[in-house]
Amino acid sequence: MTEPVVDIRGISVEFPGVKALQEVDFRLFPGEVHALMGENGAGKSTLIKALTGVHRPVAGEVLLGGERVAFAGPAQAQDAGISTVYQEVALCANLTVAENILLGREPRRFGAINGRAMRARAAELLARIGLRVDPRSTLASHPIAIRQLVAIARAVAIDARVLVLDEPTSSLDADEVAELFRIVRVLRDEGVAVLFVSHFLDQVYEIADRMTVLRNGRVVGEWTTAELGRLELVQAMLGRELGVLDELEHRPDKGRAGEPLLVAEQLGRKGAIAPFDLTIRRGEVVGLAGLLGSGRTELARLLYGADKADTGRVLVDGEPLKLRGPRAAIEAGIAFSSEDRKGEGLVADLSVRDNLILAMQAARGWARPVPRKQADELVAKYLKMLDIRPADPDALAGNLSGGNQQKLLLARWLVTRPRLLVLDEPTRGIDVGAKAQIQKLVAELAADGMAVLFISAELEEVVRVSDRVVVLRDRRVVAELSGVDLGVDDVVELIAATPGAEPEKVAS
Amino acid sequence: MSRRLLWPVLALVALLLVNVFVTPSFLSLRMQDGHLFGSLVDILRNGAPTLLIALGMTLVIATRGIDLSVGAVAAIAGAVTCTHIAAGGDPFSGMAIALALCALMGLWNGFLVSVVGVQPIIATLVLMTAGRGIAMLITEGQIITVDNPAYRQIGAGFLVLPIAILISVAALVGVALVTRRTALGLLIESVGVNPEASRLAGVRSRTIIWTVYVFVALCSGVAGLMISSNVSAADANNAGLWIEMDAILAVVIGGTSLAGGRYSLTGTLLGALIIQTLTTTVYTIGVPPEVTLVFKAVVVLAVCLLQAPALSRALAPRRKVVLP
Amino acid sequence: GSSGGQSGGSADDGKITMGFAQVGAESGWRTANTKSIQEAAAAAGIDLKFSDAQQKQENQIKAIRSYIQQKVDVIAFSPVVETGWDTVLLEAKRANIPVILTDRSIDSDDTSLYKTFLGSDFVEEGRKAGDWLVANTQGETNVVELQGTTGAAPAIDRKKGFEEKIAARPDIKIVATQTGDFTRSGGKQVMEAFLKSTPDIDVVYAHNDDMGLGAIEAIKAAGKVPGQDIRIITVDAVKDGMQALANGEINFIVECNPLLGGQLMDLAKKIVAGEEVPPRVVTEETTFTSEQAKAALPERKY
Amino acid sequence: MTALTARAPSRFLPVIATFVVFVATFGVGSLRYEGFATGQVVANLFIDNAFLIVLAVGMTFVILTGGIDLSVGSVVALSTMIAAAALRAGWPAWLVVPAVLATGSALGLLMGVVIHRFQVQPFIVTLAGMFLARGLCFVISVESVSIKDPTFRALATGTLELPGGVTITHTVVIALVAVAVAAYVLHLTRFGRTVYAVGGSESSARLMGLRTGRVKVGVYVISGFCSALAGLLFSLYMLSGYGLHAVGMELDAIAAVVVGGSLLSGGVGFVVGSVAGVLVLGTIQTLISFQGTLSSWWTKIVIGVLLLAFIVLQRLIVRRS
Ligand SMILES: Nc1ncnc2c1ncn2[C@@H]1O[C@H](COP(=O)(O)OP(=O)(O)OP(=O)(O)O)[C@@H](O)[C@H]1O
Ligand SMILES: Nc1ncnc2c1ncn2[C@@H]1O[C@H](COP(=O)(O)OP(=O)(O)OP(=O)(O)O)[C@@H](O)[C@H]1O
Ligand SMILES: [Mg+2]
Ligand SMILES: [Mg+2]
Repeated sequence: MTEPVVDIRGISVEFPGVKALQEVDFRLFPGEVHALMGENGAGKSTLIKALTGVHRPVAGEVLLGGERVAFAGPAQAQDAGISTVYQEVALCANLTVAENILLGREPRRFGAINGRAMRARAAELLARIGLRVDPRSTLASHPIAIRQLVAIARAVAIDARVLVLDEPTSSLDADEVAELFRIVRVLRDEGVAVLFVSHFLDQVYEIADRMTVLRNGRVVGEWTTAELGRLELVQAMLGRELGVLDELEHRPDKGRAGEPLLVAEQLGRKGAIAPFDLTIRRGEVVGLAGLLGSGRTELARLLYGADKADTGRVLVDGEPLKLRGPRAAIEAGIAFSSEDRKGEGLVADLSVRDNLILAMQAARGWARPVPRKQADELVAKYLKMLDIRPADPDALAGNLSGGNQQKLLLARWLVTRPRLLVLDEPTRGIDVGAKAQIQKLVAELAADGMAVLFISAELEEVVRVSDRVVVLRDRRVVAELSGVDLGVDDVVELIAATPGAEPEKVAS
Repeated sequence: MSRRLLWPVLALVALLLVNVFVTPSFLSLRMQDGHLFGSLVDILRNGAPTLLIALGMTLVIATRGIDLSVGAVAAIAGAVTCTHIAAGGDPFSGMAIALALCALMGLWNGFLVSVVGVQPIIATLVLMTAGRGIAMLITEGQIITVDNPAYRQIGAGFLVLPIAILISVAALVGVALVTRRTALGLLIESVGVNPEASRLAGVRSRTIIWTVYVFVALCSGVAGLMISSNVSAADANNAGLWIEMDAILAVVIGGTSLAGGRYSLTGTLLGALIIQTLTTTVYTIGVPPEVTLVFKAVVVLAVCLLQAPALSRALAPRRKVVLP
Repeated sequence: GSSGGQSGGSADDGKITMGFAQVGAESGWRTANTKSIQEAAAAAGIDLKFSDAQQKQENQIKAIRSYIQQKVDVIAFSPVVETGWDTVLLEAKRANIPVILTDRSIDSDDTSLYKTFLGSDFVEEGRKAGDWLVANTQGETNVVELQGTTGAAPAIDRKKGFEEKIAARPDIKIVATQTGDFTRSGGKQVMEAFLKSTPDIDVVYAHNDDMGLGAIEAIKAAGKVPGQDIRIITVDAVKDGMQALANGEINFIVECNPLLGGQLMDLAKKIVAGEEVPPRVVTEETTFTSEQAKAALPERKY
Repeated sequence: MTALTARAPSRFLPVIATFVVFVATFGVGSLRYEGFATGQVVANLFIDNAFLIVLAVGMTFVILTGGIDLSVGSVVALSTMIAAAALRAGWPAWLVVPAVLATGSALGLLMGVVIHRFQVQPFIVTLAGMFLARGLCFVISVESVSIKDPTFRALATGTLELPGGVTITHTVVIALVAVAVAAYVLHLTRFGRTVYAVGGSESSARLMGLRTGRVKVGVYVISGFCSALAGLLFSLYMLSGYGLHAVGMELDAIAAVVVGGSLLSGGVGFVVGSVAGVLVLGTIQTLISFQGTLSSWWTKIVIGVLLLAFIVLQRLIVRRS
């Protein structure tokens, strides 16, 4: 093989109290897709940030094309030909889609930015990844998944030697992933070195040529994809075997639901979702399936009162519930974990402990604090149960790795013991082990009588955990599937039934 | 004490040392008529109103807000009480009326911010302007002088130490206890760091925002009483003029970010003391009035530079550099 | 209610319209000044347009501009500062509107910009204070000075006049000087600091009564007797100051008379009628000692 | 109006709302006061607020990045002082103007560097800048210094005749040019777009590889430059230099920017909005002076009430659509 384009040698990165990376070696060759694998908190994102000059390593060196580099910031890395999509979509929501794609390299005429050319160029780049949104719309008006695609569009817009993708597919559907992979392959064949991070093993095996596995900030090893089977990979990542998935397949009580807990009658909101009927029973897991922009998040937000409905009503236990806002929902025993963990979930500057008890505390009111002892017990219990790392209650939530943040959010709602738990993409960016754990947890909660509304971009997962799947298309409920024989193929068929479900509907 | 507060403490000590150097008797205290007498006591007493307002301001800033109307509210409190006393009223009922009025002002600010959704700086600018007019309306533009021994106590009285500083410190301790023993502090910070996430977590942000604006208005009211009682007169035009800047500065020197979130009450205490010590220093060491402002600028800049994370990193024994 | 009828002008009803641009209401003195003008205008049957500049020169300029636009018969104003009036006064001159300055003068080479200046002389006030001290002290005298707002004209002039007079006496020394911003609390705070940093203060010279009153509080708190242990000289002679003077806590006050409404209206009438007026009219001002204050106090209006 | 607001993208709404409210107030004023709705009154709004417009332009840049600049009022005062003192010392006008502009920019640069390099909150740094600039005024001279320079005088007194007999001053032209240049820079240069990006999310902008440091320092330089320019306009308006000029003007500038629809948290706002904000504040002043009978305290109360009416109306318009 040729010389590596990126050669990281013995790099170590430390944060106060955390050794995030220790003597990590990593090589990236031109014309290959190299997957960086590891559990949540293994240090993948940190390695990427060390490479692109966001974090300064305490030891080790980075060679780019054979030359030693020490970037002072992402700008320099970009100039040197490293184009990056960071894990927490780093875009400016106040700007338009076009601007976000071309910021810093806008087409100019006579020194002035040429707005028309910029929109045209952006539209072209968006089309290239199969996303048809209006380049003039502000990014804030789009859901996380679209933002993720915009970030990808931005990254592939430049002629880079190295393309770094940190969990670019965490909220994407199969179609978008396919589109992305098509582009990645083209780039790879042109000789670009691609660093790819994902917790979806299928995707990794589909696209990657080689893999490096990290565990607890250290390199476990480097393999070609062909060398390492899935089970060995998982074992390398976790340092142990994984067995929960099989158990889940045989959930004994699947489909054994109780009384209706929540009934939505003709609930709807203009421009968000058409009026729909929905019944969720105790002990039942209802999955929402649909394409990007089909209205799943919208539906969930209406049930929680995060947005106000224009039409219809919600009954809980047969009693009409006035959903004036999240608080009313919480009082009725409904909890909602948002898909946008950075914007709508985590309170980044507060500690893990505070984040964990926030919802519980909010429900009790300020005058009745959660006793310190109880808080500590809860924190200890859930940190252990969800394996949140570092298991330090005083760490700042914003400093956790992406997957651990997601687990923390889930824990926040679990401590409130809701009757209906609405989970919007709860497994986004979560590693294989933890994902299985969460799925199992959902099954257990349902067995205990909790109702769960489960949204995920990963169809298999929805089908696996749900008793019943509600299919959305074009911001409208189109079907409900239930039964023991519920299969992925049935759902896919429904989702893609008419051409009306094409992604372009997202941009209307 | 956290590392972050180390530099403000050092700055305060440095300022005091400068004074001692120029006036060796600066730190000396003596008992006189049953109370302590000395420059340090003056600093505490004169700093008490700023400290009190800064205390309320800390909570407002923690919710991502700001309150520019504190000076005007302080002026109103003094004006109402003095007018009441001058008209033959009893000082206590006068103060009660004044504080009730201040609470109303706080409710108003809170209403504009949390219900109407006006940006705090503009919402409170309304009352900053109109409030001073109201204070002058009450006093008809005159300085209302009162001679009431009971009223004098709150601003100029002593229980060994100045009553004003006892009130402010009691308020500080009270707030520290209430916010840390209850969940108020947590909820305030959470609203300040991420309002949307807090809303979705079920935090009553509206009530919380309302509470802090009422609280800062009450603080300003009491501070206004101190200011006017200290000179036994209500000066609607000048009482509390620019005190909002001092209060905000105290909060910021104390390490609380104007972007909301984490706050430090100890920091605010230090900030308020630094500001007052600086003012007293100017008088004591005889800085000519023409260069007073330049002197203040240099000190303020020095304090915040020393505190700056970038600089303390550079000064600290070599540690790794972490960019946020 | 003042809708309509804003066009003013003397043509219709023969009533004189005066536009008065006041500095602000920053002190009791100023409020008394405003009141005097308003009352005198009502008494003289002059239609007064009044605006308050909130201590900002630009607002005063705007107000004068709007008076020019509204075509008033005469404009009067108390300049915030001495400089920077030429442009707007030139506009007034072009519009043939006579201008009267009150309270303080302006710094302009072109004296045709205004008809007359009615007011006190701040330097003279400082001199009067200095004269009294020179006449009433022997031997080493340590003076501390409480200045007005840094940069404000009265502060500069009262300092200048005072220094001029004591210059002849090397035994009178200003040992400390600091601004108290013309306020009581400012005066008190500064005096507190002086009492601790400066030994043997004999005399306090305060640029206005309010700061003097603040200083009295500080002196009392230090266990000294104002008026005896430390003598106090102030300027203005507002009611509270006169009361303190009568009580012997202040020793001498130089009057700065805000009640120039009557004189102003007379001048305005004469000017509108086309009569000649002297370019400089000094308001009737005096000085007070404790005895004089006791006598004058019952009739004081402000 | 509804049609207008319905078609415009939502981010222009606050600006449009400000203009609508401004026009509405003007309508009310002209119904109430004779001679209010003349072209000259509108022109005077610009003449009397030319310096504030320039100041608000600079402040817009800073606020768009999520910062704040409290020093502007003092830098205006310092600029008038430097100009007046230098002219008195016999410097020619063509030398004074660049010297003043350079001083303002240098102060801005200094503050920007401290803010960026040492990560100190803009509030403290610019507050120190505020003290420093005003302090330097008094160091130069405690008294006010009048400007007798013929060039300055000619510029100050000269007027331009517009169609309809309305006259404006040169300062208005300078202010409007500043607005146009600022709008160009903000919307049509990379620097300008980066300003918005930094305000939207500084960390994202950094991760996107933008030169955030340059922009963060740059906006303070721009604000310093604008303050100095505003100071020059102010010295033309006043024909004097004085340490107590423009006290509290930073609040006017911030208020104008915020009333004009910018968010203090950054990333949202337009220069034209700030101009509208200045006009709103100017109209309030004009209304007060046309009323002509308000006592000092009622003046303050009415200013507050009018400001309140403005922002509440603006909120209502923005919310309704
Ligand atoms: N700014 C920071 N301050 C302190 N600790 C940090 C910071 N950033 C990351 N860490 C810690 O470094 C470790 C590695 O985090 P990193 O984000 O690299 O994990 P990751 O492998 O990307 O995980 P995930 O799959 O969940 O994204 C974690 O323990 C995390 O808590
Ligand atoms: N034309 C458009 N302009 C702006 N935003 C749009 C447009 N079309 C769709 N959206 C966004 O798409 C979202 C609707 O998709 P929603 O998030 O409800 O669907 P979803 O099925 O949950 O998608 P996801 O898989 O991303 O969670 C809305 O948040 C809306 O803001
Ligand atoms: Mg990661
Ligand atoms: Mg969604």
